[in-house]
Amino acid sequence: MNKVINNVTEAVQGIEDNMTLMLGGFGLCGIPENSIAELVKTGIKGLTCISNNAGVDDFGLGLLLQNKQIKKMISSYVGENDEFERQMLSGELEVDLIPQGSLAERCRAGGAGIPAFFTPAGYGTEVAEGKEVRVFNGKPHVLESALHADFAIVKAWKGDTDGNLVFKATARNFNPMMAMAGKITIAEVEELLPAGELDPNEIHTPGIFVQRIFQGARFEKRIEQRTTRTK
Amino acid sequence: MNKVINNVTEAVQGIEDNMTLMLGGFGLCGIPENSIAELVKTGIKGLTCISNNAGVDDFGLGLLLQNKQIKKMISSYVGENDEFERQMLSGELEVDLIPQGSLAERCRAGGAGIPAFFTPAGYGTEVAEGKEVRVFNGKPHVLESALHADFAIVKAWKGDTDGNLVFKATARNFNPMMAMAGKITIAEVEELLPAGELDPNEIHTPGIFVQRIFQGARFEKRIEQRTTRTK
Amino acid sequence: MALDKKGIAQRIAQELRDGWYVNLGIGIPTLVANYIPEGIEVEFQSENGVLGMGPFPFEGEEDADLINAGKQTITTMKGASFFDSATSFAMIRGQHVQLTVLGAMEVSENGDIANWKIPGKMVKGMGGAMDLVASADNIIVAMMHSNRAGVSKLLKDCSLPLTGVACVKKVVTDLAVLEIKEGAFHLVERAPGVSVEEIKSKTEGSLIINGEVPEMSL
Amino acid sequence: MALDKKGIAQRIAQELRDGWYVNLGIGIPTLVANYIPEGIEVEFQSENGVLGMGPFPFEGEEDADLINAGKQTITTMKGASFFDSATSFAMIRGQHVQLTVLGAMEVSENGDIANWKIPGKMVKGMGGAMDLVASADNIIVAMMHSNRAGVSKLLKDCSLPLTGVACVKKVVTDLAVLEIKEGAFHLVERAPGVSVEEIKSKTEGSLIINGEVPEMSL
Repeated sequence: MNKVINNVTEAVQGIEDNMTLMLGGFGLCGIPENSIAELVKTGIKGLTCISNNAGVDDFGLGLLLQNKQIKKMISSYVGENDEFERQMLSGELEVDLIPQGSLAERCRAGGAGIPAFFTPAGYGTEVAEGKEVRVFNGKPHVLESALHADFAIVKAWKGDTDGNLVFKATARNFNPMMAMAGKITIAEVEELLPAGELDPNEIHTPGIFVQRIFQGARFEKRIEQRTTRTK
Repeated sequence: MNKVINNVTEAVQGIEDNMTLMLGGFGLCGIPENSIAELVKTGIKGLTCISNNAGVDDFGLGLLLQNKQIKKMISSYVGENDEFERQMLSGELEVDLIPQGSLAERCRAGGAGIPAFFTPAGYGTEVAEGKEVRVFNGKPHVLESALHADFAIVKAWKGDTDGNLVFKATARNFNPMMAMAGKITIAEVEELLPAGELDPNEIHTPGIFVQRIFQGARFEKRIEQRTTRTK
Repeated sequence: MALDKKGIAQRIAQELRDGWYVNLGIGIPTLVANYIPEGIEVEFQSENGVLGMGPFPFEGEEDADLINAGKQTITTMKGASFFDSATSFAMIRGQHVQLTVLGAMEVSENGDIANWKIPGKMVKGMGGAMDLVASADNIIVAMMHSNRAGVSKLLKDCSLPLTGVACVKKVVTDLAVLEIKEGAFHLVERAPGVSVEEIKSKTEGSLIINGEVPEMSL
Repeated sequence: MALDKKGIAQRIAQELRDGWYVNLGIGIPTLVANYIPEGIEVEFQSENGVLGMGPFPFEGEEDADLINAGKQTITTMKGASFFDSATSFAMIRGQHVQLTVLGAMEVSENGDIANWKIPGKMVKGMGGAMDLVASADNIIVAMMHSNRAGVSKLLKDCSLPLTGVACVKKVVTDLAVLEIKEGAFHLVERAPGVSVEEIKSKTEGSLIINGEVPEMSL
């Protein structure tokens, strides 16, 4: 079941104006940076981007924002990005802020054929406005719906030709659920291996969730908050 | 965060008559056989057992059935067990049969703080009787609720002293979700390692879901349907 | 001549398309794996938690930790992966599996299926069948046209407790290939040497026959 | 004398119990990890997908793939594990984490908390805070008693958009430890040298004082 494509240009083929994309990553950790750079080149616009964060001004999704390619962001936290704040406050950019756990679960639900579920998160806040509330075990819960995307773009550490993925450390984050929820899922990996090289016990995302895979040409893997201690 | 207990006798301590247990495994694959054998010894009765299957007449949960320790089974498939069928048809045993995917998701929901979710499985069948039905995207879905247990008993291949677990092949099955859903989760493992020996990237069940861990004295790992081909 | 079980499996195998993930039920459906057409690559999912299922192991190489949903010892192919039951049904419910083949006791003309319970007699449970039929877009039922007592299994309405409603799109029996649409069985192909008359007489539900019905080519 | 941020963290650390899994928010809560009492073992969860978080790495050993929820480079302890965001919030929502410590802009006398948005001014988003406060049984807020303008942050009602409703059980500020129950702040301890009068004057919400209020011992 070979899912390998030649390069990042082929990877983003079929992505069109006004589509909905999911993009993995938490902050700048585990983001599909090759594909994002390619999307900037294409100039595709009017995008709805589902991603936990919006990058920083000059990296990650911030690049698409600078280029005014994004119409709407669905995220849980969008600090650390001045251009984002400017576009949002001026009304150029639509923003749907949702709790991080609900975002993760809504992506998983989309991939898992669960159209809606109840969660306590957001009850009594503006997040719950217009949503059904129901009490379970004496505690109010909000009905949240599944999220879907035309394309999901994820980044993995290792992948094989069948589309199986393994993530490294906290670069896993939203990538596995988004891989499940894309109509077409694109995976860029640091290392692409022949099928059979990954231990079947250790695969985080089975290849069934991935339609296209390629080895990224270059990973900058920028660090957002470099914190250290001295010996 | 040492979760290690000395032996199977300590493992099942606190399990009392009329409690609800979850037991991992699919058929006889990946079942906590040491703990089940110990439960037989204790004679604890009136148990509600949530388990995909009910073992065979002389192994797995079948042993607890023979001993009349089970009041109610919540399962998806209970063939391959004559004593089970006898007890059920005579009315000695309550049985709640639910679709396998709903069973898995209801256990996960219990562990994940999701009190209820919608699934298409079972719509229009007796499984949906008395349950709320709602249409999403033109398709009817049934509202299913989370499952919880006083104790979850799971079986893993490797575990460490912090309670982290790794499963082997298809012996994983229901074990990870049940580990999440037990008020107290007991893990019996084939190999118990010091914390730090398992690769943090390769842990299937993080130790936070496990309260007690021990190395099983002996694993028979019986095969239910031995199918082979000839060279 | 009516097909045997192998023939049914062989005919269903012609429905496979390159790149599909496929879930095969117990019984006749399992045999489909033996007839994958030349030049086509498919991967088999088993709902107990494996993708990339291979053939049975050689004697002495059975692994108690590696079984399929029928609890049979199996092997895996290159590129296989293991996962928990929740993830497995996420694949199924989320429609990532392109084809489900399963057996049935009864199928009705509107696509209802019954295959898990005979009240008071057989109560083994539905296993993953209810999830599979409620989720899959593409379900093929593999079964004999009539039961052992000679009664049609293609009915106006199912008499047994349902597994799923209006979900079966295609049925392959020992006598015919039938598509289900607009509340009727549409006869698409006949088994070699089987007459339209015979199929008609053995189909209780509405049967639509449009012009010449070709024989299967196996 | 009012506590500094380290002092608040130090006092909160006294609330830790052996064997607890703990989620620490950004800011003052992060500092709690520096004051784990002797003989107590706790494990830190960060909602971006790690259990068993350790201290910052030594210079030159930073790994871009290993960060905490504040996006800071971190290390892990023995027995750590990594997981995806859905599993991470399963831990939180499923109440497997025994203690959550987080900052706030406002807390009300019935335990409401506001810490994610100042309309028209600051709109960074709630991140995981709404899940954390809606899920945890045991939430401690770490914050200054008053804001920079000198206005009390312990209020009758929050004026800012809420993060969660009736969820905060305990607040530790630079001046005091307060429990929230029955719609009021109950003064439990004073910071060393801080008078009950000062706390009273700086608390807008209902404040209950029962007898002698002991000083914190740090």
